[in-house]
Amino acid sequence: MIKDDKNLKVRRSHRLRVKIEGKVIGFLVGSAAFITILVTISIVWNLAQQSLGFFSEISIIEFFSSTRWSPILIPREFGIAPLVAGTFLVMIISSFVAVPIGLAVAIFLAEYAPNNIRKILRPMLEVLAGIPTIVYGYFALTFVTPLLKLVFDDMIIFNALSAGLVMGIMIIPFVSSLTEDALISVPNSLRQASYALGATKFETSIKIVVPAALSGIVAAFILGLSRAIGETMLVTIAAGATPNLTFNPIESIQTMTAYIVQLALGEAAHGSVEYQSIYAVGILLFIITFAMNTLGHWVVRRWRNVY
Amino acid sequence: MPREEFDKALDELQETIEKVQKLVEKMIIDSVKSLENRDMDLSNKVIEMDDEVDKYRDDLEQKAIFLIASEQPLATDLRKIITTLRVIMELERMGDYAEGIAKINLRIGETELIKPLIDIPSMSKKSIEMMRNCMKAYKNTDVKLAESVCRVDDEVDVLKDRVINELLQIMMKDPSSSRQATYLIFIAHNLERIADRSTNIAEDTIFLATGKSRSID
Amino acid sequence: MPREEFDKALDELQETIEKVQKLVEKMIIDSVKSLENRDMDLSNKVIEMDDEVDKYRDDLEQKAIFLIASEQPLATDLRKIITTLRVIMELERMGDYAEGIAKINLRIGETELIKPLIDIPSMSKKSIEMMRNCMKAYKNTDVKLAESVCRVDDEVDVLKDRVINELLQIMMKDPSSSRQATYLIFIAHNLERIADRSTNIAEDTIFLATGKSRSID
Amino acid sequence: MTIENKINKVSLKVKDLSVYYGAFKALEEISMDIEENQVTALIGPSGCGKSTLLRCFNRMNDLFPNTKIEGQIIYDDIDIYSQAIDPVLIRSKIGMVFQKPNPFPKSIYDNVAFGLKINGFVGNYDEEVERALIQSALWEEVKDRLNDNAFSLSGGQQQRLCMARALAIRPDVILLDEPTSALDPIATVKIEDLINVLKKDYTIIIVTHNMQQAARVSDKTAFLLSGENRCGKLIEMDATEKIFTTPFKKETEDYITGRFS
Amino acid sequence: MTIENKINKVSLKVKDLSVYYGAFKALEEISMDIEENQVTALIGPSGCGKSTLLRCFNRMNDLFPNTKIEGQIIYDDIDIYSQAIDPVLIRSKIGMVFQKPNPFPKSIYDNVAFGLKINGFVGNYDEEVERALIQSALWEEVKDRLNDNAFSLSGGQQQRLCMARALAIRPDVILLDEPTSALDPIATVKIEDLINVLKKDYTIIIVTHNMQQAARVSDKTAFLLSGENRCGKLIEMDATEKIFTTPFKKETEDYITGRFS
Amino acid sequence: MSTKIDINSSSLSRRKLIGFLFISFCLLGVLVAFMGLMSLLVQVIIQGYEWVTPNLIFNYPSRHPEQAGLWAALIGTLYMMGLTALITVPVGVGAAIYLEEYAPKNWFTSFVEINTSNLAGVPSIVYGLLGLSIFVYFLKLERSILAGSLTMSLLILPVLILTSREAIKSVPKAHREAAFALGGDRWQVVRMAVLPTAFPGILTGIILALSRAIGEAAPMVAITALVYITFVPVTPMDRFTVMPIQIFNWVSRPQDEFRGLAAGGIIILLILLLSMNSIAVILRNKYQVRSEE
Ligand SMILES: Nc1ncnc2c1ncn2[C@@H]1O[C@H](COP(=O)(O)OP(=O)(O)OP(=O)(O)O)[C@@H](O)[C@H]1O
Ligand SMILES: Nc1ncnc2c1ncn2[C@@H]1O[C@H](COP(=O)(O)OP(=O)(O)OP(=O)(O)O)[C@@H](O)[C@H]1O
Ligand SMILES: [Mg+2]
Ligand SMILES: [Mg+2]
Ligand SMILES: O=P([O-])([O-])[O-]
Repeated sequence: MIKDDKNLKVRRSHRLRVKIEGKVIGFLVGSAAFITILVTISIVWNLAQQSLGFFSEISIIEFFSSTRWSPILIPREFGIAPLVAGTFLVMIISSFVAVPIGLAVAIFLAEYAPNNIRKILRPMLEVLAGIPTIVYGYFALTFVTPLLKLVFDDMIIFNALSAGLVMGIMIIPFVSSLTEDALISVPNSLRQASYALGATKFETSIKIVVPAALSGIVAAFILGLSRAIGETMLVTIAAGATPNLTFNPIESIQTMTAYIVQLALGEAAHGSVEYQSIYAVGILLFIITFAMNTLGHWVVRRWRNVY
Repeated sequence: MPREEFDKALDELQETIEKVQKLVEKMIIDSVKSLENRDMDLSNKVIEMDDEVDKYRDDLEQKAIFLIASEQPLATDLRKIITTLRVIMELERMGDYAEGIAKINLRIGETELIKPLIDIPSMSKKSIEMMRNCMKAYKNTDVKLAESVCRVDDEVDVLKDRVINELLQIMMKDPSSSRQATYLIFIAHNLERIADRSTNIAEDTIFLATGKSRSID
Repeated sequence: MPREEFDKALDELQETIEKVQKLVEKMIIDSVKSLENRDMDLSNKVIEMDDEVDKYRDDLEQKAIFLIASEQPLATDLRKIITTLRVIMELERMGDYAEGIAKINLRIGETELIKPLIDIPSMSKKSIEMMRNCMKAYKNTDVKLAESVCRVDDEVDVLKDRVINELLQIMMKDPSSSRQATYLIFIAHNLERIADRSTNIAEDTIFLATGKSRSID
Repeated sequence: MTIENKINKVSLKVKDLSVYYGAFKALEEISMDIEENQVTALIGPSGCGKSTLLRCFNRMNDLFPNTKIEGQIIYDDIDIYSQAIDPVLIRSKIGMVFQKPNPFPKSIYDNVAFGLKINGFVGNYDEEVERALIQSALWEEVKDRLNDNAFSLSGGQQQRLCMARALAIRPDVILLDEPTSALDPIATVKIEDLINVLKKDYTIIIVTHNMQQAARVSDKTAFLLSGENRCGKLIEMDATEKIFTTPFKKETEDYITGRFS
Repeated sequence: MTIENKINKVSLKVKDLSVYYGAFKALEEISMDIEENQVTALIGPSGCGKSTLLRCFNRMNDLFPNTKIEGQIIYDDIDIYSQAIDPVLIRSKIGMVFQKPNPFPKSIYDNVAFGLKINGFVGNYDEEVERALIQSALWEEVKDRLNDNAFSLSGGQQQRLCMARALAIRPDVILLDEPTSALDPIATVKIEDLINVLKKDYTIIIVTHNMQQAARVSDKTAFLLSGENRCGKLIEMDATEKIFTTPFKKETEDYITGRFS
Repeated sequence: MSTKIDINSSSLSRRKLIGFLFISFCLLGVLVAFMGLMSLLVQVIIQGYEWVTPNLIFNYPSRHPEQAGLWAALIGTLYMMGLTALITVPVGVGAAIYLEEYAPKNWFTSFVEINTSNLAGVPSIVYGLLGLSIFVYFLKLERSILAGSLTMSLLILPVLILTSREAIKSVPKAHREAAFALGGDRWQVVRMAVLPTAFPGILTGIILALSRAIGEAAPMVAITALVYITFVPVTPMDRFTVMPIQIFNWVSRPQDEFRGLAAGGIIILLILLLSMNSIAVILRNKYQVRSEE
């Protein structure tokens, strides 16, 4: 045997105990990781199973081709188009707010703000990002909508515009903090190189830092919008419950998520078609957001610069 | 190719060495010529040339030492520079001997020589040949040639002994020639030392090539 | 204190130098003593000692060169090592001269000397004194002392000329003594060269202290 | 002796320059002349203010908050710290290359062309890019892959690309802050060779920790040292050979022989 | 001549060692003897496999996936790669210090005690910690602040702390992977002095890019080189003085004199 | 290009102007963002401050606004948080440790990796659907607080895994190497060298994840079905409600009084959340400074 512990006095049983302990812990943490896989599988399996029930009664062709969504009122019709349209309408409106402002905030914080201002603003933004969505819903309904009514007097109380604008505001912190992370991860040496070539601050920011962080910025936008699609309470409260195939922002609409909430509240009978319809909507929602998230992460991975 | 600048600097050292070699060669030839021709002007010129050699030596030492400081040479490179320092020293000393011959010539003055010079010029020729060969060996790091130089040295020693014996004979026959004979003995001695110096350079070459020290003697 | 190892290595070099100095000193003293006492054994011993000196020299050169390779010395440090290389060379050559004296003594053989030795021993004393002083100057990087050594050299030269003249007189008077007289002249020459070497070391010391090259001559 | 103090034209004249980071005085009353078409090396122990001094020459210190400068740096008869001067202009005349190679995440071509674009160059970009790459001894290695990303180059090539990028806008002076400290020995030799070539046309100031490098590439060497109060001072400035063989000041000698503690 | 090939006891015997990273062969049939209480330096150009070889000695390569080893390393009459051996045991006998100082974000004391705790040491911790700190020449500097965070030390002190941490568990062999490449010259000298002291009691293997450093600290030097297929081989191993003054192989000479390209 | 410095370069002043316009735009963006968010807070406070009374906290919900309170929801929220934490923390941190320290790098782990980041982006309402069918109906937990906690756990598990992994990842590799080189077993290395350093980061992750769970209403809508609860849950199998649900309930009523009540509830909710978030931010800032040293 190796001249074990020629000099050092050690407890005999020590090694063995360490070994056993290690094995047990290894098993435990391994099973913990396995749970995450279980979750995914159960989501997919559960959504699929429930919506299979739905699609055995409603043809998938009607689901995608019909332009009317009327799950309760007779004649019942299950055309998903109005819900998808409503969802995307809100998302698009919110992107007009969140993308430019989020980028501007991020560039300001990462490139321009003096250290002390950044130190205040950044945590503030983070805290604001933690405000529950229900609060934004309340805000949209009680503040933004009345304000908008001053401009559009024929506007309905529950409308896409108000929800979209507030949604935009809501995801600004999310977009800007992801964007800022991307900007900050651009090494300072690149900025110095640019300044040393006689570039101004603006040129450095726009021509060096932003391109270098582009993948992260794009990913931030995609992930932000994906969030807008999956957002529930805000649109439930502020955007209305009227499945409406329209792109007029001042009309009342219903998003996919809002529909799910509406049905879940109604205590639809377990196993009925209405009950199963929320899973059909849910799986579509899952697929859309999953695709966008995958795209976002892929963009980061694929185009990231390694410094 | 890496280390271009360094190689260039090494080449420059070599060039200086060769310049000095030519100068010293001329000094030896001229000093013996001045002796043969009783040419005091030429002797004076030889003495002046020594200053030039010294200047080159100083310059080269300065450069070599700075090269060691700046290039951190190792292995062959380091031996090369160290050898250069040794070789330039030997060359400079050879110049000193030539200067010595010229000075003795001045001491002998404008009188006739007590005997026709035969062995001394041939010693001078041999020494110069040795010098040329050892410098060639040094330049090309040619160990074989260097070793052959060491052998020629013995021939010069034989010649020197012959000169001394001959002069001793003359002295005994004609005591009044003692002074000049002694001077000539010193001249032979100087030439022999010049040859010794070539041997040293040959040994330095062996050190350069193999890293083996010189105490083969 | 940084560079401890390096300083230790430099000290070791200095120790070797001092050992060699002692050896060479003994060689010079013994060679002259063997001449005075017609002691052939002592002469042979001196000749043997030269090998020891050579060994030290080789060893020290090896170490010094490796030190340059490994320590990247600059400024004073570099000059110190380079100077060490020069000094050991001078010392070794001084040893060679002592060896030369011993060899001449062997050639003179067991005969009586043609004259009592007066100036030669005093030359030897002067040279040894010069050597001690120059080595002291070297050790302490003492420029003043070094410069004074250079001046003593002239005294040795004067002595040497006196010896030569005296011996020339003897030769002229008694041609049969020519051979021995010539030998004695060479011995004086050797002692004078030993003194010259001390001067060289003194000049090396000045280089070490100031970085100024030696061609002040 | 070949150590000659040649008198060259002065390119940058530093007069009583002091630099403060907030309350901390990093450099005190530096005065020196940087000569034209010469390589000047700045050496000294870590933290003595070499980089700080270097950054003064192209006003890069302006980018750090709380930096204050006293004294003058005269370039082209103008004090570059005078009110009328915009640092952006200075920087297009005085280029800089940094310790770590820092190419932009763009193509090789775009890296070199960046400075030209920024400075509104009108003319043949291809020509200028080629010239800069030739000057930085990189052309042969990259001429067939100008559109490749700069990160595909090796570290040494990246550093030469950074040189090319600085050279493209035809500066007068090039500042190098330990340009080889992140490179392997072979790449280092290439950069040093490059410096030796460039000094014919440019005034170069280089900060380096490697004394042998300073000895190899520079004509003049300045030794800085920070005292008790951590404030850097110029101890000695002289011909490089002089500094590295027989420096005048004891501090210099101590630092150069590694006996500084 | 003082270059002597003293015959020392062999501490680690490498026999026909080849290392693969997946399909890539990083080292080919290395055989060498590491002698006891000697410093062995591994030198060679970047990527020739020095670190790989070093990591073989304490089986740190096991931590990289897909690493495969052929051949043997005999330590204490046992092949450390044999089935019966737990790498954990090897590592407590063969310590390692890395390129960058990597103290744990703990107190100075806890850093040194860390290995003791891991190995289940029972006894007087204070004593052992003090001994290790004294051995690594750090005690005087830290004895009054053992509870300070290790990050409060300077880079050179941190590296000596890492030495102390490795020494605390009383290893036989210490592996050093470019231990000074992240340090300034003065800290470097201190580490070198330390190595010179430690070699009386430990067998030391050091990887270094700095040839002068190898020359200064080591007794034996091994030169590795990777060929066409990027696979590292041992070119020459000999007494350090020999390698740096008169190497036997042309490749070694070329590398040492910087003529390797 | 001229050699001389051209002090009055006109192109430079143009470049400077563009830069000025740009920063003005950025500042405008910042202003809008903060105005938006601030007006939200101001609106809530204006409308709700007078409703923040002991009644609001200690009463059960009621049809009469002036008597209505949050008590059941508040306790429900805290109860659910506790259960959720119990479930999520060991699983989340364990999974993170496994993925960072134990798992070999292969297709499986990279799948798990992508999977967790995607799960983190799945809309919360989908988790609600999942909980509804699996916990409520399939496992027959009914609309209990346990079903709610399990659902919430699923929701925040990916977030917690991600943040914990980041925290573990931020421990330098060098620390692991050093610990291994000292003869450490893998678990010893994790326990003694990695987790102590990663701990503040993990803790921050836990707080942030829980605070997200507190604010989430959508999945709870699906689980609780918005019933009218006038008691405090005792066992995990009791029915329950949580604060966001109660607020949603009030918001949905047309009467202005209930809107005010909702605002009051929001204020309470925000105070709870902001204090949790602030702790997390403070913790993280402190920890970031340390790791930069
Ligand atoms: N931006 C800054 N803010 C505050 N202090 C600074 C800043 N930059 C440098 N310093 C301080 O100024 C002094 C000089 O720093 P500088 O970087 O110029 O030194 P240096 O000589 O380049 O050192 P090194 O060799 O380590 O690069 C140091 O004490 C440093 O801590
Ligand atoms: N974990 C690994 N997986 C795959 N290849 C590796 C790994 N580590 C090293 N290599 C490769 O093995 C070869 C030898 O690497 P190693 O790090 O041992 O070289 P080195 O001589 O230490 O180089 P350096 O001087 O740059 O540290 C290199 O080609 C490297 O790319
Ligand atoms: Mg610096
Ligand atoms: Mg390595
Ligand atoms: O110059 P030497 O003393 O060796 O004749």
